[in-house]
Amino acid sequence: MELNFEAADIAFRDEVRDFFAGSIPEDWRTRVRAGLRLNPEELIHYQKMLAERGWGAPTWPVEYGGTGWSPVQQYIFWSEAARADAPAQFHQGLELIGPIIFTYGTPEQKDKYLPRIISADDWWCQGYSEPGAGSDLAALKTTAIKDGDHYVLNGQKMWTSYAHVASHVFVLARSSQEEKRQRGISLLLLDMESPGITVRKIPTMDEKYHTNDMFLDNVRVPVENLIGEEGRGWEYGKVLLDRERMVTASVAIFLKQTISAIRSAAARRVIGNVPLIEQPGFRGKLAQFEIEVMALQTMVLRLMADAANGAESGSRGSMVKLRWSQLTQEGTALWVEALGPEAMHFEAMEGEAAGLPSLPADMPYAMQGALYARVTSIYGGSSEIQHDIIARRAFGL
Amino acid sequence: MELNFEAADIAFRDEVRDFFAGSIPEDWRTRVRAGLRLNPEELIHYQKMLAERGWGAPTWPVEYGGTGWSPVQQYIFWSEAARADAPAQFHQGLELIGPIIFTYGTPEQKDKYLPRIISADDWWCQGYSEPGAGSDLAALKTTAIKDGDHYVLNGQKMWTSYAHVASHVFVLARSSQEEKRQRGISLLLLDMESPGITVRKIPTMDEKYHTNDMFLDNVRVPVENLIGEEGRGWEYGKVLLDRERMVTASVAIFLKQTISAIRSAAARRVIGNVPLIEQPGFRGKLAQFEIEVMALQTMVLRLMADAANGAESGSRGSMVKLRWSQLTQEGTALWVEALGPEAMHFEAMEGEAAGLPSLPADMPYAMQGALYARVTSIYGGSSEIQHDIIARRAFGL
Amino acid sequence: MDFNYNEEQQMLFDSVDRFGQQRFSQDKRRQALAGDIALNQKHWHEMAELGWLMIAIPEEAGGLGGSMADVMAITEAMGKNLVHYPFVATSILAPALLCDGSDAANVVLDKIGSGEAKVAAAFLEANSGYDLYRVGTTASSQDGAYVLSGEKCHVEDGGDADWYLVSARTGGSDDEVEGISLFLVPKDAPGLTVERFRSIDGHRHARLRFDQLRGAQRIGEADVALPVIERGVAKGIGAHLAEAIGSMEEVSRVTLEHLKTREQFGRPIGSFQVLQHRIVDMKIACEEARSIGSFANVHVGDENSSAAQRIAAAKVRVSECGIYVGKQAVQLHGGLGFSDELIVSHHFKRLYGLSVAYGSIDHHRKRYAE
Amino acid sequence: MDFNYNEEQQMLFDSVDRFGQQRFSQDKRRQALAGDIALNQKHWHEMAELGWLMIAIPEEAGGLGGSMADVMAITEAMGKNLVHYPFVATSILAPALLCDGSDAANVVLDKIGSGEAKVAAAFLEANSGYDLYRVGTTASSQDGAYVLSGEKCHVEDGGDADWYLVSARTGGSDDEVEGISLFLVPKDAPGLTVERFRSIDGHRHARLRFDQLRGAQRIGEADVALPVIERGVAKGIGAHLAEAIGSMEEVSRVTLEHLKTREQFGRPIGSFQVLQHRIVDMKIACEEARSIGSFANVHVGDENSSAAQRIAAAKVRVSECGIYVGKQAVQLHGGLGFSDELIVSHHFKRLYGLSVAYGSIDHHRKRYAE
Repeated sequence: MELNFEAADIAFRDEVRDFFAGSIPEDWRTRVRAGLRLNPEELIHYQKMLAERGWGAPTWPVEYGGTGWSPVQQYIFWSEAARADAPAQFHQGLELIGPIIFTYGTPEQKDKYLPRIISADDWWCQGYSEPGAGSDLAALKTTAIKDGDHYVLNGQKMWTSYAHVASHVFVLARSSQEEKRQRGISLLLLDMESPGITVRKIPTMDEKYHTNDMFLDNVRVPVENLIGEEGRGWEYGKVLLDRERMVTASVAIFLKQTISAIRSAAARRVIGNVPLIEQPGFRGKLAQFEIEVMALQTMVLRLMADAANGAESGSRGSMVKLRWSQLTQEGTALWVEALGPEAMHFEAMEGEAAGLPSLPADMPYAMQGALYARVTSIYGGSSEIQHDIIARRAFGL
Repeated sequence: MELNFEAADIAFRDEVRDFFAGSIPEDWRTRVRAGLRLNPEELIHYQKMLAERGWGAPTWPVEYGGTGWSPVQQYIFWSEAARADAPAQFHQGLELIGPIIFTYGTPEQKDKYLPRIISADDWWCQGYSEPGAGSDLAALKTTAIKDGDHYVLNGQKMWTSYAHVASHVFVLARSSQEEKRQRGISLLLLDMESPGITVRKIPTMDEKYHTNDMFLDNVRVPVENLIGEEGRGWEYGKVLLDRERMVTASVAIFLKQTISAIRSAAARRVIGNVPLIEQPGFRGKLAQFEIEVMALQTMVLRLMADAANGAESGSRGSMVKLRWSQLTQEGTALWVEALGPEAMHFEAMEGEAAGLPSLPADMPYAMQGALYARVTSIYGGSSEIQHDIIARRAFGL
Repeated sequence: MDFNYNEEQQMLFDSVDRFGQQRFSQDKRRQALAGDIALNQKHWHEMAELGWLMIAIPEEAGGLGGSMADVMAITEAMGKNLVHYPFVATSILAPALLCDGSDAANVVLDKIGSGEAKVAAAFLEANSGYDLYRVGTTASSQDGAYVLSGEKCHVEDGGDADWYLVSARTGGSDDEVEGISLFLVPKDAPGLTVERFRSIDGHRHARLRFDQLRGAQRIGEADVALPVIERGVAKGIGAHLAEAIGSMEEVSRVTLEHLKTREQFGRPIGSFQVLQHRIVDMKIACEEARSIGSFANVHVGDENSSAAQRIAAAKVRVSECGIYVGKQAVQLHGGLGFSDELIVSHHFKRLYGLSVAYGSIDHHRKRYAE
Repeated sequence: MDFNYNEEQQMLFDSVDRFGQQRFSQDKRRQALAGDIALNQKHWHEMAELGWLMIAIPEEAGGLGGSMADVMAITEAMGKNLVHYPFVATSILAPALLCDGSDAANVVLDKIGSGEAKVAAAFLEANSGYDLYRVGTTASSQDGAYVLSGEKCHVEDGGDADWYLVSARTGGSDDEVEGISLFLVPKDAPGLTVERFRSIDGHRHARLRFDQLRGAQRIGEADVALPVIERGVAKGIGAHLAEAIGSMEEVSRVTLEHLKTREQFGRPIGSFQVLQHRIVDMKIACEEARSIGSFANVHVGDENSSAAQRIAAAKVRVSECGIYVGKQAVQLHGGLGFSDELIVSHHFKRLYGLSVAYGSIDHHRKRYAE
């Protein structure tokens, strides 16, 4: 058992810390702490900033433009990013389709797409879910019929997050009807400019524009945009299972930001003459939250250390996802609580009246973060599905 | 909506309160507050005391020696008993077999058994569960083979609580093998003195003697001890479902006793110069417990009021059981916490050393109560089974 | 003893329920929420015509003198249909405060009952938490008139109010229970600045600043307004409890429906045991809320400490149950639950809003323990 | 970075595990628990022979000078097999306190290492809560010797101790951090009354009274013992964390086995989704506990506040996880879980005992927040 960072790791940490020092604008930091995604332009700006430094793809191998960092280095990188209130990188290109392309893609596909993911010249979104195929993805109905050197796609995708800003989308579609529902599904890369794609906003309860219905109406996709073999798209998703720990691990590390946000709100809010943060009841709740975050982050650290030592993560990626969504929900709710009744002031109706002190900068982001947090236990496999998966994988139940 | 007691109810309350005033010995009260059952002799004494006053069977009709009280009167009676730290009456005769006898029994059975339940001259225990038939009671294997004017019983019962003190036991046994497992089960009344009955203690984690294995080895039971018709014993249990609310309602009311116990322990224990009960953290937890108890007791009150108005209880009996077991677990644990490290002093090893102040009277009962409380979410249909039942009955799921 | 509505109360519930179903169906609700002023005004006048706005106004002041059970019948149906108007602030809380029999109060009560005016209570300040006795706003007497100075940071449902009922200090120091008086201030009074905010649940709140505001009308006796304020707020809370009960039962019903109809993996998701147990826990939460909520409302506003303790307890538990039910309703609906298009997330947001209106869970737990 | 035991630590774990499996199988455990003194003494001497009792004694004092990771390997295996002897009190906590290099201390360390003596720390008093700085017991200097007066209400694992390490006040007032000294007192010292108690988990505790007890041996410098005491207790907690981890993982394993083999309604109960999710939550609790428990142990006993905070945090979370796992293990075993015959309830009781040893969850959460 050896839980101290080595000297090289500490040097690396200092390097990263230097890089982040002062690099994140204040108005980003407030929203980041709320667990809110920055606007696409801001995320693109951030990704370019990292790419310029050579750090655009922290989890990718060097040969594809990645950093080749060890898991412990990745942990350090994310910890420092979190510490600086930097955002998490937008993951659909970097963590979802990128790894599939560099694992199963043709040389042409790799050359064409990978560099532009890192440089943020392309923005990818995911076309998997459908109205009747949410948790049960294998029930998808979108068809891809071969017609010469094209596939023709028809169907409706749902929950295609950021389709309204994306340049590309990767789509699972049924290229043949087979007995076993998972067979006959192919994975295709689409340019969002392709004729026949319509995107319609799905309004969500946090009143932010994240996600969409995407209608595919005779969309023609060149056959060279097929990933791997026709009908085996379902399998390619599996590469993501092993990488899942990277996505969840990185976001879990960012919970430290929520802690700072709560602390700062609770220090500002005075009841009687005592700041909320000094009142035993609130202190106890905050301490409990911090302790649970510490437990989760040590889980992540252990996962990364085991990965560095070549051990399987087992179902621990799912466990981190589960606990992270619980904690992000609890943390944002605690932040709302710390802000007091004014946290409900979601939007000024007639602008700021002259002479009144403006609201603290973290309203209404705290509330928006708390609302957004509800979906974290739904997307990417709901908490119920995660439990099912762990029971099956880890216990054979 | 009318939630005030009527004048007659208030007069009744005063009458009950007078009865209980000073009638419960101090050493009973401590154990009762711990949620522990008194010893059999004590419970018999208590039952005789009530019977003498004409209150031996608060939930039975007058014709069978009951009080004929309305549900609201029952609620008042139990509230006053709880207030006086009186114990709950032992329920296996009064609430489990008694109502079955007065509903399905022969006139001879009624005359023979009912008065002796009220007078506590008989003590009944229940022979239902078996090693392979716990939650799944219909899997029971004990056989009852007719042989002339007797049934001959063979098999093993488990969790026969108080079999070691009981004079009688009511047993479910298979009198024929039928397709539908619930058919062919008969309900029989046995004298514990019958040859062939062996009782063996099951040691339990609270180190109190509650429960037993009971072996039936060619036990001969006269046919007149069959309840109702042969093979229909399963159905007779149903009468209990509607009465279940009475048992759970009455025990839920007794949670007030746990509150007094916690309060008194937390007032005694001083940390620094501040009694625990004045420390915000503990105060908050106790308040939360009291509030949840209040919510449960208003559920009970509403259930009783609806029952008095002739409405069905639906699944609310199961809901009360569920919440009660949670709260009795939380309450006893909170009591242990209030007592501090010495709550772990379960048994003196070498007696009291001279000159040392003895431990408070509620140790080790608090700990024993907390351990015993674990079984409350298991017996009488585990919490998981209760959820299943409610989902099916209330929602048709 | 009877926890059920009597016949008249049931009729009242049914009529509000019909009103809600007709005017707040999913599509119409979005229009109303979008801030269509004419539409909202029309609804409000309909509510006045049906007599609901005067339910809690005493008969001697020209109202209906309804009981809290009558009020519950109305607000439960409003909760069920997510009627997002400031009914509780205007028609329950304000009348409880405007009880001094003065002409000034009676004029306002009249206008409340007829739907001509909305009123909100301005009690909370930046450093007051939810404690009603922490009043820093001052009302000093100058030339026979009161001059108000200070700020109120959150005025529940104050966004569309025509009058504000304001607690201000006429004596004592910041955290003393004595020395608090109650004032009536019209929204256009010189020296009053109002900042308005939309909340997540469609309610509209406000912040106020009093800058040497002159001519505020005192309601009731000077210095001893705190008990009146506390009992008034208790009634507002009591009405909100029923609203929460209506909302959580409705969203549970909708969720059960979803479990029975939505299919995944070739079967209704309601066949999954974990989801079955979840909906059972939601149902138990509803039962708890209804029981303790009704019970606490019996003596709400009585001048004794056990009545205050009961309402605090009910506020804690109903809020907890409501939040739980709202969250689980969203969760069991999956992505659909997160969308704004289904009513589910609207219930969640209202239950969230209700859980902090007139005091958070922690605040009321502490009050209970005191 | 590596969270796993190295080869030597794994061997240590395996050897303790073997010891436990051979001597604490279900039937033998009941005999040992029944208080068979000769048997317990035999076990203790075996443990001494294997060198475990001197693992934490510094090399310069004749011990093995093991790391906390070495200690964890031992106590985790003890937790797995529910070895109920006072190993942590005697062999981890006491050596951390007996660190002044004095002859008196070294004599005791020798006897600890050789299994000839057991030692327990007497810190808590009736009004101290779990706060180590609240010391009312006094040690006044008379004729060149210390005289101890006072009471210690709970001495963890003090039931079979031959010596007690006692905190007493040589200066300052009751709740001051300065003025506390540490004393060594043999169990048969005149003026010492010992009351012994069996706990639910087989451990044996004590209460002590000092009635003008003369001749207590001071360990370390006068008045400044508190930091030594706190760091020593932190090590005891660190060792307990691993014990809890061993226990909760084992009882989870047993429960999973039960889910796979026990049948109800014609199928293994592990096929019920609700029970599947429950065992998953137990597993997650084990993962959390192992991660934070190992992490906090790295720097345990270091003289900085973040080390103290980490151990407090780990103590909170591991205790919560342990209690959760223990309760669910009992619940999922149904009636069998409540019986004393299965090992399941024994794990639950030990996890309960561990959760309060050297400070309750609330105490450590508060410490963390300070």
